[in-house]
Amino acid sequence: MTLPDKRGTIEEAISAIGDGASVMLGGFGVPGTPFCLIRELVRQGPRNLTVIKNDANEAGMGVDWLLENGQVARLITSHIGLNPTAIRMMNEGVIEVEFVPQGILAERIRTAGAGMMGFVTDIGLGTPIEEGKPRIAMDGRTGLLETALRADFALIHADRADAFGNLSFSASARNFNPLMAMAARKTIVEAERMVPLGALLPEHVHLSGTFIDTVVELTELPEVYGVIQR
Amino acid sequence: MTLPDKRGTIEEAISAIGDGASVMLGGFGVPGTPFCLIRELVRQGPRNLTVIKNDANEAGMGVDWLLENGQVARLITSHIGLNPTAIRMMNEGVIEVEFVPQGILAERIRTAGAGMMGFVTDIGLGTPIEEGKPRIAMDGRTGLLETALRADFALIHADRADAFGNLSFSASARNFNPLMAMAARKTIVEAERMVPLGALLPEHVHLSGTFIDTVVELTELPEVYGVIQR
Amino acid sequence: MSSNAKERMLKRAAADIAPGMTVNLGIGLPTEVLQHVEPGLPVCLHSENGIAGVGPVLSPDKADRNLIDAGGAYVSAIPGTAFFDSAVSFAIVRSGRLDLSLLGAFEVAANGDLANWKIPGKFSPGMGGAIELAQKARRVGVIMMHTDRRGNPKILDRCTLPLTARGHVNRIYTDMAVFDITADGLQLREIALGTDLTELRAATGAPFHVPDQDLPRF
Amino acid sequence: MSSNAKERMLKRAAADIAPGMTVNLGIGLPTEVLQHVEPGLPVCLHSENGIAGVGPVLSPDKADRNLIDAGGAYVSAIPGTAFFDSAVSFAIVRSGRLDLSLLGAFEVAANGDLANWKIPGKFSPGMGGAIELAQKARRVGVIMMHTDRRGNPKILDRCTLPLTARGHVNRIYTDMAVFDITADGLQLREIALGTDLTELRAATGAPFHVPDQDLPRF
Repeated sequence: MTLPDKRGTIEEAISAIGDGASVMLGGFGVPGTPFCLIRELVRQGPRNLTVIKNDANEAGMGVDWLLENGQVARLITSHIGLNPTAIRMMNEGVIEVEFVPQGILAERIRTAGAGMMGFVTDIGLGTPIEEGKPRIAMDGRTGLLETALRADFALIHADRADAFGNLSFSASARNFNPLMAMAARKTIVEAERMVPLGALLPEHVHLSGTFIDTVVELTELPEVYGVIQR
Repeated sequence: MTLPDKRGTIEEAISAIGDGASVMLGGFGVPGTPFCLIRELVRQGPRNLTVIKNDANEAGMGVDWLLENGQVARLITSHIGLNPTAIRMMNEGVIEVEFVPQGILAERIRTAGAGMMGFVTDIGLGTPIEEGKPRIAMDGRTGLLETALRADFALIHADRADAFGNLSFSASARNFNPLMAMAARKTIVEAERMVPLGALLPEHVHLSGTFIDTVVELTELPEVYGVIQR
Repeated sequence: MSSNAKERMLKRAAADIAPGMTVNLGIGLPTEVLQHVEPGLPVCLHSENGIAGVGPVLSPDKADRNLIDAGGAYVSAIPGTAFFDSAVSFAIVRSGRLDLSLLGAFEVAANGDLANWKIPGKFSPGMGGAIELAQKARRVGVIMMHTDRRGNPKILDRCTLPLTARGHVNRIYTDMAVFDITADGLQLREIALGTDLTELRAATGAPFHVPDQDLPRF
Repeated sequence: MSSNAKERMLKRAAADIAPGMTVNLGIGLPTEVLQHVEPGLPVCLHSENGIAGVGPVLSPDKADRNLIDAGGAYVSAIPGTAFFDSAVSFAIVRSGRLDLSLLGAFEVAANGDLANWKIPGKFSPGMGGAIELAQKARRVGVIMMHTDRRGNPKILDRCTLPLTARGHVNRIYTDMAVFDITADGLQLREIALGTDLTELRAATGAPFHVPDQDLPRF
């Protein structure tokens, strides 16, 4: 028994993403954002994308490249305060923005990844967050019905990967990456380091390769991944 | 900044469990079953317990001790086929048994641990599993409403723990342990090895100590934890 | 049934495990299929107690006390094995990451219904992970003896026992034949060496289509 | 407001962080509370991007590019830090494992309502994790300047802005006073050095109870 090899090229992996696709992007701020995959998505240029990411990065990086290149129709996110372009495009109606509380965003994505349809929570009850969500009575309490959030593609940044797609993440770069990897029809990973099968101890694997479709090794790590000097 | 110390004695930790309590027990078969905590629960003897565990272990071990000692009123589980005592007591009406599909059991427990009220799934639709569960229409599909499963206590077996309660599990001994640790009002861990704070790398912690109330170090590992000779 | 016929059934089921698949082999006969999978085949075996990349079964003296599969067998890790909790394990199942689930059965119906977890009044140990495995794998194969111990058919027009999943079985492997379950009903695909159609019809509790061309033998 | 008054407010809030607590400090003023927590205090700081046991902030030259807190500051690990994904991080929040959440505010009402994420037409960057932090911590403290830049009260009878959470604030720390929100309404607990009751009433947009005994000063 040996495990399947899922290594592929970045060009071919990203070429599957067509106009109108929904694309999840890992990351919370810089850590865990798949900048090289996003850069290739900008190069290949599919348009009218629905982008799902915790935040919109900052000016001149990541999601901002897609926005500036006019590829984004819709953004599902929890916070875009650090990206003036996103704020402007939202205010001008150039992009549609759906704000989701951060933990609900995480859980809607995980719910899709766990093959479920939705969940019930009281988060946001009695606030504007409630708008448009069916109320559900359970055990004498009231909850809101939240729907699973799926995507056609997930672009994921990992610290280490093996050829089967077993992944490990560094520090706070984990964030939404494993959840999104579970929730997309096709999941593409960029890995800082490829390691041989078995080099990640079975107990230390953060996400099983069963969720992964293509693994791309990064041969360079552009400066955008580095510490931001403010 | 230093992290709180949650080490305690097994006697004191288990003494909080009174008659009528609901108790989650980690483990799938032998791996991950907190035999020493269960043994102490048998010694202290609270009755009328609701026990939540994937399975009922086998004759002469774990859940079976509680059954034989007449402490169990109700068992919520996915499979008890390897425990003739459990089958007999169920058939004789001595204990009440609620069977839950294994993945739904895991997810109901996780849902409680994640502070949510319930979830919607199509698992079991059109089968006897559906009985008693409200149907929910979502996006043109039909699902069943499953409720979060909480407990007063969770008894957890870990391979390693630090004093704050950060845990790591061995191989397939992980199973329900981290989920149950999240879903109980009080979570008590037995650990095969206590390690100093920081000995578990932050990336290798399987469950954060934020979910743990008491950590008990095992000074011996009785034979019941070993390989079963069939 | 000769052990020979059983071996050929297992081998036939193994032939449907293709490179690249993630596969769950249920307890009992499905587990035995493993012995007939080509050793170098790139395939990921899933065990619902939290393993992807299940390796060979070990003897008790070589076993790791913490590493069992869902059937309780002491298994091993291979290069690339990963462990996870039970919620992640069933996330793999429910989100459709299992390319194939092979299950045993008490009864299978011509409409794809499966009953394999409960015989009211006789056998009700709980369903374990069977419901999800039967409902959510991309393909579901049933592997079983064609008839029960008394010679009664296990392939029926409609199941009589409580269902595990409704309409999800794609293929049935028995010691007598291979059937596909199609929109059109039960379709005979292959027939075992030494079995003839008359015998097969007598042992099957539902009508089935027989192809015009020669039937492959296995 | 003197920087002295701000420091005393931060110090006062820090005094409510007790040994053994798990605490989330929101972006802005709440983060600054940290400087006033006794170094050896056994407490676990949570950051919603996936850290329990947040350590001190590092200068850019010593920073780990992969280790930031939810506010984007480069932080460090301490012995016992753990990292996890965003779903687990909010499981900690929603399941009530945060003993204390300290948040900033645009407006707080005498009934415990909080508004801190949106000013329609002016400021709507999204709520981030504020909703869960405000709704699900066991205790919620708001720390803010008593009035806005124009001198208008931020403590009101009813919030005018879209709510973050309804009725979940327990305590308010400002540069002028400490209030508790009780079933009985707003309760003055302490008053800042150099502030008098008349001044405080004029700067507060809701009536509040004043205890009979002497008010502690901070």
